[in-house]
Amino acid sequence: MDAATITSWMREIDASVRAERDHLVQLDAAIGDGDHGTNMTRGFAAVVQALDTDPGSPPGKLLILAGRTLVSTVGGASGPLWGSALRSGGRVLGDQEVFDGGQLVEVLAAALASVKDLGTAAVGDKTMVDALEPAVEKLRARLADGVPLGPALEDAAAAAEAGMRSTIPIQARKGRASYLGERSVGHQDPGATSTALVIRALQKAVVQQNS
Amino acid sequence: MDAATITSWMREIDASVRAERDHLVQLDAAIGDGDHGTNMTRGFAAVVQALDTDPGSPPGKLLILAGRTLVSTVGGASGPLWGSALRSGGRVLGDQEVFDGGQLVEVLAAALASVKDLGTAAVGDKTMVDALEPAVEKLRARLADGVPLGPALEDAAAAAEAGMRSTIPIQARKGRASYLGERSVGHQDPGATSTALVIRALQKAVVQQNS
Amino acid sequence: MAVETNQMRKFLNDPARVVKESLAGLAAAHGDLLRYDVAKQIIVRKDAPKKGKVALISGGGSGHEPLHGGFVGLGMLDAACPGEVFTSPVPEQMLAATKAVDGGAGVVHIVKNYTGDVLNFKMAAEDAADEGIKVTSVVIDDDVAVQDSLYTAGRRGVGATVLAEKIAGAAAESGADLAKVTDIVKRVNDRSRSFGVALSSCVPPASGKAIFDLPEGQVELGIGIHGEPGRRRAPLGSATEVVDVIVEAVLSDLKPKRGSKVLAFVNGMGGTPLLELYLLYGEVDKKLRAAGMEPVRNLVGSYITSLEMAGASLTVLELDEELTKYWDAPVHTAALRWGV
Amino acid sequence: MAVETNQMRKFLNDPARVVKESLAGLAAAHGDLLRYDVAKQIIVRKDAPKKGKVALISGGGSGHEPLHGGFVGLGMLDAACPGEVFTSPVPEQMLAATKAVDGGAGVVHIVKNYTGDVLNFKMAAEDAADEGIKVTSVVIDDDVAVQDSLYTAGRRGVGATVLAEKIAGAAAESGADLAKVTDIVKRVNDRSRSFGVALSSCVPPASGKAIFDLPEGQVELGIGIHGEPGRRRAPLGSATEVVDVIVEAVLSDLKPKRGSKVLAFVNGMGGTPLLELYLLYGEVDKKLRAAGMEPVRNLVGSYITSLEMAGASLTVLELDEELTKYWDAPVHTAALRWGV
Ligand SMILES: Nc1ncnc2c1ncn2[C@@H]1O[C@H](COP(=O)(O)OP(=O)(O)O)[C@@H](O)[C@H]1O
Ligand SMILES: Nc1ncnc2c1ncn2[C@@H]1O[C@H](COP(=O)(O)OP(=O)(O)O)[C@@H](O)[C@H]1O
Ligand SMILES: [Mg+2]
Ligand SMILES: [Mg+2]
Ligand SMILES: [Mg+2]
Ligand SMILES: [Mg+2]
Repeated sequence: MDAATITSWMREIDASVRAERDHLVQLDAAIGDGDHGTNMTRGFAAVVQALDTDPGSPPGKLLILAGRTLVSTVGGASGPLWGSALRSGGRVLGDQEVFDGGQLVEVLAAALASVKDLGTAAVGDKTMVDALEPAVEKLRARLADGVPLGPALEDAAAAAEAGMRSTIPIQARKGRASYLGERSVGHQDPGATSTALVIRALQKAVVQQNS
Repeated sequence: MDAATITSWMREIDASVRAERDHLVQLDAAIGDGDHGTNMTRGFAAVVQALDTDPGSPPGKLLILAGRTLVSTVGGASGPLWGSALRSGGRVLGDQEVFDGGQLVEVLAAALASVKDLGTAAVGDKTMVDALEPAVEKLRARLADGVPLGPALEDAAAAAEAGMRSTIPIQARKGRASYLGERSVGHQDPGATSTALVIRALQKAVVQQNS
Repeated sequence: MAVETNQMRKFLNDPARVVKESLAGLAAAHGDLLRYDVAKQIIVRKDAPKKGKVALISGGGSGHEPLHGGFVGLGMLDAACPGEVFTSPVPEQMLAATKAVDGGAGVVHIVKNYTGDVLNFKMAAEDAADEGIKVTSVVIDDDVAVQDSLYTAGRRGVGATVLAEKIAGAAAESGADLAKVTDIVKRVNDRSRSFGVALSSCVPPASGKAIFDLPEGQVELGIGIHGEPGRRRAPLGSATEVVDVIVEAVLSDLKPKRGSKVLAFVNGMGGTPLLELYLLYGEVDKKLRAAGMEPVRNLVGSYITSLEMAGASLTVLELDEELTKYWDAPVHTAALRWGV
Repeated sequence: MAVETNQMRKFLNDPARVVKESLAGLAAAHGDLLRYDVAKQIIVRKDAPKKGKVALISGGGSGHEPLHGGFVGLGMLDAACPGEVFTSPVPEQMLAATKAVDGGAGVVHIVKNYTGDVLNFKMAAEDAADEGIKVTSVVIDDDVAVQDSLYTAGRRGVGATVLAEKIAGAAAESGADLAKVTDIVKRVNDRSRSFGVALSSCVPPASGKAIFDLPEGQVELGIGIHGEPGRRRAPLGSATEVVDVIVEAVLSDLKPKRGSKVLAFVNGMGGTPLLELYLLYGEVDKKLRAAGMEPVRNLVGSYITSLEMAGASLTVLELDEELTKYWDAPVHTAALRWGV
């Protein structure tokens, strides 16, 4: 994998959050303030634009640029969280031109650590962590078992989606949804939902590049 | 006719504007500000109360008291108009204890003159004058023709009701409805509607007393 | 909470008592400025009557808050007479207010041009004159949506009322005499024009029903301040297009001189957020400048309202030096305050 | 008017530009007080930076007007950072504002406790420190509807924000140093509690849809300022009953001393008319007195809003002499002005 992987990952995210924009807005309206779809769409549109202006950079630098762009265009909770996540992930790759599956796991693990550090959320708090953490763990485990990257990413995306659904029955303890107390139960977390889209986009980008 | 005629007239008005309150509000909401039903109900409830405190007075004084009460409790356009009308009507009777049909015509004529003087409206402007003026004229004409008071009042009430309906197709030139310009066409004037109730109440009061 | 629920989207106890209870709250909040005479249902400036000062009173139906009670205080009104919601007060209130504020120099009645207000104030002025008080009355009729004519009720009084109360109030505070203060009210009215639009109606507490229904995507053009529909309904365009219509309506009637210094008053009808009012002001400011005016003063906010109606109005006042001076003079009321 | 109609009950051109256009209007109306830096999307006090004065900045999503831009000026904020509607601004805005207002004495960031605001301000504060600017941050979290806990996001920042900006702004204007001004913000927050209720939701321009539906006759209890539903829904009782719930929620948490002098702030959420807010104030005033408080200061109006939401909140601040002195000190901003 290389810079092109990152670029097509970001393009896939852009396309899928745009396609799911209204759905994310709806989910956020139910237990938040109804802007998550707009936030993610605004942010990743800016990321795609920013990457276009920086064609020659190595993959780590592109991730850092993507993260910086999110921080400076999204706002809200998701801007700093995803922004720091991509910046931390990018730093793992340094100036390398290519990276392998094992390094991809470290990128995602650094992203997860950064989200948890900044937001102090754990699995079960009904946040994006509920989708991101199982995805990272599943990818790490499958690769350790010798599963090839493609199927391993498919399992990671499925794990993120399962994590996303796992937010439905629980009560939020972080983010705006926590203000609702028990009324947050029964609703799927918007940030976990877009996180599942982000991991699914990664899987698609990698499959595409290898086909 | 005597003081009891006036008292039962006012009671009949009180009952009928209360019964028609929501209808009058609706009519006023369409081309005014939606308070005519409340205004008339508040005013005549106060009139009935005021008359109760003044049992011994002659009919003219009762009308003046009723008018004063309307002025001091109704507000809006209808308060001063009906207030002055009843006061002017009452003055016609001076201190007389009883009055006949001819004098009743003069009471109503004075009331009409007072409304026209204060409000400067003529028939066709889509106001209470459109119901009041035909009623007064009809009563005068019928009595002049030798028709007994009961049937003459029945005809006057019918004339008021016809006048009320005649306000539907025309454009208002006075009162709030005039602000709507052409959009006032097609709606029945609330003040003409309550005026028809007032005349009908008079007819009922007289019939009751004579039965 | 209560078993019997309140079926309106309103904070109230009893529709018949909403005005009285609101006035009691106003007095509780602003006891330093005014007092509420419960029996007479009037709001009176704390230090009234002021000997030798011309007094100003106004009044009208309630539901237009902060008009008029919120404008009682130093440099503005001496008393306000609030009627029921959207219903003119009665002459007794105006007479009581006139007597409560007369400091010997006379009392100006500022009357918005509605049949009810005009007739009730007329009766009160006659009664006051009978009691030997010098009273003048000025009828405010700045709404260009309504065609003026000898044969109709004429134009409504809307936004210019606020400006007249402020400017004439300052003149009175500075010691101007009855003729002068009266003239200032007239001058503000003569040099002001207004036009309002609505995106929704409002719900009077007594009826509990919206006065009219307006689907989303539609606008009522040429509304007054009683929740009534306007002169016509149109598809709602962009803010720029709406402001085009409003400014054109106002300027084509006011016909100000090129280069005129004006006061631009963007008023919310009660349910329109400040976010939108400032957006409108931005458009108005640009358009006035493009038309050769200089908006040297402005007022943006909800000052003369129709309960919770979504909508806005523009009032443009062509200033002169004296009016500007009195606009800038100190004012201390519940709703307008500066210089003190 | 336009063929393509605007399908929201709002005055706007393009939902993506509503914040920018509103800020442009604010600047056009109040050029004597503030300027709008379009590129950086910040509102800055006209005379900033003031050498030697501690500066205060705040910010957050838009849709809460007049908060925060309407509070920039003498005796209050030095700059405001408005985000998109209901979306925290980004660190670049806060950094730009911090740099624009720093007069060498340091900058206080007043941050409402929402994850987004807290995280973005945190990043900006780190960047500002890297550039050698002394920055302190205070997180406002006065909303008693939300149970506080180590394991949750904690309480929201609502009405106390307005009071903290006013009172600490006066302290800064009077020459207090960074530690002192920071302490005053904290003190106002510590001594304030708020509780809000809604009778309707609101419609963010970007989505064009109400965040939730609330039938007439129902009330959301324990709402914040982002159009979100509250902690629970109940049948709407009388105003007296609603105020009972609100005052009880605030006082049982604030636990003020008997005889405390308090500031009572009755705030409208944007779509509630002043008629109702004063009615509520009357009830609040009575209830506070009955509970042994003395409401010696008050503020009634729509100062921290959720677009056109119908609703209201109460903030009670237990005053002391110093806070009272700073509350009374002159302030000159678009939305609050006295003493000048
Ligand atoms: N402390 C936190 N840690 C991790 N994720 C969080 C935290 N707070 C909020 N989130 C995520 O952010 C999402 C909301 O993002 P968004 O709507 O864009 O921001 P905001 O809540 O500021 O409007 C939530 O659904 C949740 O997944
Ligand atoms: N100038 C006038 N002359 C006669 N009647 C009038 C005049 N103006 C208004 N009216 C009558 O008053 C009625 C409205 O009364 P009401 O609703 O009680 O007062 P308001 O218009 O002040 O709200 C109208 O329907 C009309 O019949
Ligand atoms: Mg959100
Ligand atoms: Mg009416
Ligand atoms: Mg009326
Ligand atoms: Mg948000």
